[in-house]
Amino acid sequence: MQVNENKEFQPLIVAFCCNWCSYAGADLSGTNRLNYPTNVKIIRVPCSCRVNPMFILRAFQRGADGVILCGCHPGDCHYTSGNYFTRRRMTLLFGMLDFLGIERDRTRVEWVSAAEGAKFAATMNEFTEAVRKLGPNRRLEDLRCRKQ
Amino acid sequence: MNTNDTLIPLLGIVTDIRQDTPDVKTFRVVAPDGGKVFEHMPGQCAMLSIPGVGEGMFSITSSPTNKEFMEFSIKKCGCLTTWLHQMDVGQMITIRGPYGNAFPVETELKGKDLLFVAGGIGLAPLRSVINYVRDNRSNYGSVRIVYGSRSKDDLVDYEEIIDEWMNDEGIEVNLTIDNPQEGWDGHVGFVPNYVKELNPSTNSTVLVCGPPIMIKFTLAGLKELGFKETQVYTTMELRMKCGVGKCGRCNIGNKYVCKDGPVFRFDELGELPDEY
Amino acid sequence: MFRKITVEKLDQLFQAISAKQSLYIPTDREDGAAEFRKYENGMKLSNALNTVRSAKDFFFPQTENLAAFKMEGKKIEVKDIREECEDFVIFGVRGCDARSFDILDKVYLVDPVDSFYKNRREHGTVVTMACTRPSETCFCTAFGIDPTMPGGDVTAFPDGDGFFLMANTEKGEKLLADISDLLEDGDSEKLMAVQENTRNVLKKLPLADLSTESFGGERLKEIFNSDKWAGLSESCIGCGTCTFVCPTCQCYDIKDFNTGDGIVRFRCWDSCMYSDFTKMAHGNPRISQLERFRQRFMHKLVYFPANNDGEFGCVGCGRCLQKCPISMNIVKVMKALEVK
Amino acid sequence: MQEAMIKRAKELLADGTVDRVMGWKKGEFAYDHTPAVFTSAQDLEENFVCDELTSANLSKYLVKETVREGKVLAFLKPCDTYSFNQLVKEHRIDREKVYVIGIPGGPKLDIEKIKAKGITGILSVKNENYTLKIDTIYGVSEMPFYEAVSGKCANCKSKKHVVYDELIGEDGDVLDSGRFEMVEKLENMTAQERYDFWRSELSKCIRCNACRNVCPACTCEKCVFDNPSSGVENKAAADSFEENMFHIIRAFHVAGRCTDCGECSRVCPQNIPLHLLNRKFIKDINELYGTYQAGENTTDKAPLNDYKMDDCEASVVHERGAE
Repeated sequence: MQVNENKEFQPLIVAFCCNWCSYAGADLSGTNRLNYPTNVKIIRVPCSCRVNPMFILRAFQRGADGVILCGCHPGDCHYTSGNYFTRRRMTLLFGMLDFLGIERDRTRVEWVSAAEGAKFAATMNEFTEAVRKLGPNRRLEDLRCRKQ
Repeated sequence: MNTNDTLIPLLGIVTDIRQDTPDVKTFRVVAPDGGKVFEHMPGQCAMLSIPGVGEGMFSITSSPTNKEFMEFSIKKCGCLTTWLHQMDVGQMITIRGPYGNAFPVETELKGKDLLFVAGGIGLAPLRSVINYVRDNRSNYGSVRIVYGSRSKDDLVDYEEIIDEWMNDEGIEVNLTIDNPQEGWDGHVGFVPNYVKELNPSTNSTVLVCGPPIMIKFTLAGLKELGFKETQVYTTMELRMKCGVGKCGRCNIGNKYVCKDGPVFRFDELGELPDEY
Repeated sequence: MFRKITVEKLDQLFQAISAKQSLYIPTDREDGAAEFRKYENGMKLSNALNTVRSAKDFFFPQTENLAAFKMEGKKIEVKDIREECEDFVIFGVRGCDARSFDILDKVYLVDPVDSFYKNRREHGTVVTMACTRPSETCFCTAFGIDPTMPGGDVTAFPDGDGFFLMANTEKGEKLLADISDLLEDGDSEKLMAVQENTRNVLKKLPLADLSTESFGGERLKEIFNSDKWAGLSESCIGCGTCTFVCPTCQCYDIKDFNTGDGIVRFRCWDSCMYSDFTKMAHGNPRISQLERFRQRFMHKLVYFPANNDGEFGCVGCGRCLQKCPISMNIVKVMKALEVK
Repeated sequence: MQEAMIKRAKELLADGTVDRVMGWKKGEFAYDHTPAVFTSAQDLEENFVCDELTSANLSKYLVKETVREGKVLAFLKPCDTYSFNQLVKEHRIDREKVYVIGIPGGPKLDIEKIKAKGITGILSVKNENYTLKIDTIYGVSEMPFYEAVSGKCANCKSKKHVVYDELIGEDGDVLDSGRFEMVEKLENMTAQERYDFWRSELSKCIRCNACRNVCPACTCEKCVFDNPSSGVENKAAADSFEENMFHIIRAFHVAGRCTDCGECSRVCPQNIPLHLLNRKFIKDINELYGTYQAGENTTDKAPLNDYKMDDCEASVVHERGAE
């Protein structure tokens, strides 16, 4: 395999998607043949509220350059109120990451319904580009996990 | 660069796995290029590990007289042992050792009548001694083995006991189980009581291993029969990490189980604090 | 020969040493505490009596890789990933910390030798610093340490406007030979006066009369079974502060880390004060904080001397006295368990 | 003050109202007081101490004490009463088993701040009209009282006792503490500056767990960082990531429950300003979800156990402060 020295930086994006809305939204964007970057790796969770702050941090530890959390729109949660708790939790967590000087554009919460395949693809495109601009995650990485 | 630090393990391949009881399996381990990974004496232990899962100290169940392989009888208990129970033949493991002292088979035990008392998985460390004694039969006096378990199915190495030990001349094997069971016509009852019933000669040297509560009552029973603490040996187990007396967690008083033990004579243990 | 470096030439001395090998000196942090740092031009030697973290870090770092494993199917490959250790100098080690190396040696250099520790020990040159202003928390004299004669490869004796340097070992002589042109003859009378003064202060310290006579291997069971432990340990919060600032605490844990590309096995400091220190799959011999607390002090005051010809596992540096969140420490334990 | 406390404690012990007294015990020096349980009048007379150096928060000990038989008397400073209330709210303390005597709070002194002035060999510390007279083996030193005030008292949030059975001394008021000033200062820095600030602070961490173990809000039976099955267990920070991880999660797990008692920073052997992390959460909660003071009462719903339909979106983080 040829190694291209000037290869453009390919960020690794981890997307936590709730089973009921956002994962279905991702599915829909696929069946609609909409493009979103292959950099995005989806982890399906039962509810956005399942995502513990440690999941986000560990994604960064294991090499993610950006982490996005997708759930049902407020009011539409399959479990009634899960995403409301997610919203408070993540607002505080992202505020803390920002406070520690971790680039704020590496994290995001987005509400994507099962019908919003286009929104899913657009969000992922936009987020991947934003992270690409930031370059590799260096402030919240574990050196032991860096790929040689 | 010095690469032979004892903390850096060697490799072994599991060539055979035998299901002894519902929760005990015996693993046969050889070096990658055949033969044993290292030599040991009966009672010594080795650190087995699956990297990423854990590392643990296990007594070597096979006798040093076995020149082809080592065996470990392991009870499913925690994270590492559960993993070991799920693996298949051919799996590599890391192994380092041998660690600890050994039963004094070449010194104090020589020429003596021996009484082995084991409960459950406690047979594992004693099996090494028993087979060592069988292979050097002329060096020792009479041999009696008292072994008990919860049920017939929980007797470790049952086949070896029946087929080999019981057929040996000059070896008396007494088995017992805790509760009556269909298909069992042997003795029923707890090991300490059985030992008292059997009333062994106080000339013998005793080697005990089993659950702490069994050891405690067996020792009390032996004392009633007239045994002295200096005649009774046991082998201990505590949390270990390094295996060489440096990581500081397996101590009973000032003795490290991994280095000064695991074999202790009861008069030695008596001088140590009761923290095990 | 007894030669002196003046304060003005101290920077030159540090530069000369650091040109050849890594040099670590205690220096003040912004928060006022001192710590050993790798010397860079312009760095100032701290006046503090001691650093928060002890000097044991140099020989027994908090984390250290042991080996790496590559797992492939049923196969395992072991790799030694040890980093080559370079020569280094630690400047300004106090007498207490210098003695702590002897204690660590008795653990790590006895058979089977810990090659990781030995490697670092061989590459390190220790320049000790005689004390002139001991603190109320100091009690090294109780363990037979003379802080005015701290030992090490080279000893530096401050006399107010410089340091007399004396080599104690071959390694030390080599270090001094390299910097001999920076040294000059000094008036040793002033030094004698400084030393005399320090010795007088040592006698006046509040802990000067602390006695170790009640401890050692002989009273093992008696001390272990003392009813004082419950009261002493009742407010211990079970953190590891005392063990991690202690220059002689040497317990460690071995852990595996999955990097996603293989397993790295490393060891890290562990504390007997932690609840999982002795936890096994089927139980724990030290279930309450009382037992864990007792273990730490029994180890230093009874078990260690029992195994090492009466030498105690404490050097009286006073760090635990200063840093324990609830101010429970070895001095209080010793005074409570003392046989009067 | 100390005399009145000993007197009252003896009375309550004598009349059987309480079986034990939770307080502080004199140490070897003028400053090393240890939290302790007293059971006899004699012990109280000989060893009980309460002065400017008894800054330890006793409320967490009551978790353990109230599991035992009988009733315990606890002397609580205003800030400690908040922690106490929070623990009652979380059902970690049985309120019925504690007799709370509110005592006036600080300002307490931090002996390390005295030592940082180069004052060593301390034999006694006396406060004379807000000048500290420090007797040492090297002679007497003086310093202004307020330069030695403990960090946790420097921005005192309240002199009011939120819970007590009786008071010794007078109750105070909730103060305008200005306690978020440092957080604001950091928020106004650039991301790079903040990153550098926290890297230099958190890299000092020796993972002794003192901040966690002393914290009255950290009362889990088994901490996630001690649990091998959690996947994040670690004993030592083997990489800078683990330093960040531990401190973010430690602060996050007490967000909305932290009363800002300041014990974490007080006990840190490396003087890391850990309370700033907690205050950042408190400040964000106050600004985004309405002012909330943990431990103020035992009824209000905690902000992270609650939500509003019209809460702000997480993107609010992008709209605030300096990049």
